[in-house]
Amino acid sequence: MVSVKLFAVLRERAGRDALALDLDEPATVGDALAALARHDGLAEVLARVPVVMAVNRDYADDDRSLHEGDELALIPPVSGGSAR
Amino acid sequence: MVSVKLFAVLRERAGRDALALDLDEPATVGDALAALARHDGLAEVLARVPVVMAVNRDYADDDRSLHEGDELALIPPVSGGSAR
Amino acid sequence: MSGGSSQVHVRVTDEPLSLEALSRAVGRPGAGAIVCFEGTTRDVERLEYEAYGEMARERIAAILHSCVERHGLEAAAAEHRVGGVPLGEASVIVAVSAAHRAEAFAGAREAIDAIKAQAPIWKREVEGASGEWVVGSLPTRPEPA
Amino acid sequence: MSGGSSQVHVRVTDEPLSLEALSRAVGRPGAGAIVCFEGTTRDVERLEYEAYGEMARERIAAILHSCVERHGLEAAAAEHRVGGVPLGEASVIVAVSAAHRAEAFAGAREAIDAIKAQAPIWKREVEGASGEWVVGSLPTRPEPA
Repeated sequence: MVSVKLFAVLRERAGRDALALDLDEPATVGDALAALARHDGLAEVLARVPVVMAVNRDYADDDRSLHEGDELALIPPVSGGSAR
Repeated sequence: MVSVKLFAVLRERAGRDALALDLDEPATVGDALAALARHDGLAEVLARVPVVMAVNRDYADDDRSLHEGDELALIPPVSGGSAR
Repeated sequence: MSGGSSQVHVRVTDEPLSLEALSRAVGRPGAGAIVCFEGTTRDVERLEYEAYGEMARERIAAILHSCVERHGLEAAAAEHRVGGVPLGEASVIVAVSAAHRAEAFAGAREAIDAIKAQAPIWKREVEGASGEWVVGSLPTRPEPA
Repeated sequence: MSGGSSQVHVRVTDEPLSLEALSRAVGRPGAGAIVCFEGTTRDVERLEYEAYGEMARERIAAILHSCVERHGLEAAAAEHRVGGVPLGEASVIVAVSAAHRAEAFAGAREAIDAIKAQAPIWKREVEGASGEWVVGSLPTRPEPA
């Protein structure tokens, strides 16, 4: 069981700022993303909004393997700063 | 008789911040520069330091003609700002 | 140029940002040039920023260290505001110092470009009671060191 | 973009310069980006600046108007200090605002480059009792309009 942080439009659509995920070990980032895409609260928004996953506060590739205690977060397109 | 403003190294060497110049009319910037190069207080420094003349607060070419009441200044190499 | 952490300052805060403080933070005896960038709310009543705070801080610090290294900066600092930022106020400020202005301009530009591309920060345009998330781009990865 | 004089602020003064004040002077509802440049005394006890004040003001104003026009800036401001400027303090500050950061960076860079090349201002490095005029370059003419 891992917890995945949610932000911005994802947080709003899911109605919460984190989500618990059940994964078979050994699991990868790609497995986690696939499970999230089937999740009731996120399926609809993830069909529209592209995301990347951060593991321990670094952007991670799909083949990155997950370990007990990793900090996972789902990152939608960023729009920080100003002066678009 | 026209007055020429002096700045920085020119002002220091001449020991004053302006200098009166007698010119035959009609005179040009080039005539004024030639007269200044022969001036006791400036001849030595003008042999070393290149200058341009400003007329009415604009940089002027040698063939620019001078008129009564023009504001003349001798501009040595500039070094304003910081972070050379 | 040691790359030591005293060359880099980062903060993510819900308080108004101070340009003067950030400029002072990068002042050094060998710095002849300081370039500051402020991103300000324009043309809308207010913007609301949300950040993945811990990750934003780490990413921004990594970006500033890389800019110090690549451009030979004396120091670099960045602060990003979260929460509501009214029209005319700054949501992000970057300040960098260098011996000469060419490096300072290049370093500041690279820093803000990378922060906007990589930092996990989102914004929403708010007019009256309605808000809209600004569609951005997926974050780019930092270049391999 | 009208090129009106309210878009441009210039001052030559013997008082310390304020970064915050210059940034505020270029704040506009349509400005999403402000870039400031500070030139500071480095590696020497103090610099002493002398200006042909009236001409420096006119030249700097013409430069800022040209930058506003060429880069579509919202506003541009510059102040130059004269007299003694101690280590770490600013002798010149340029601030420009624009809708987006590309124009703001380009406008600020062009403004400081032109001010340094064209403004009739001289400086002397002072250590203790001895001073030395810094050898510069003959001023370049502004490009024909």
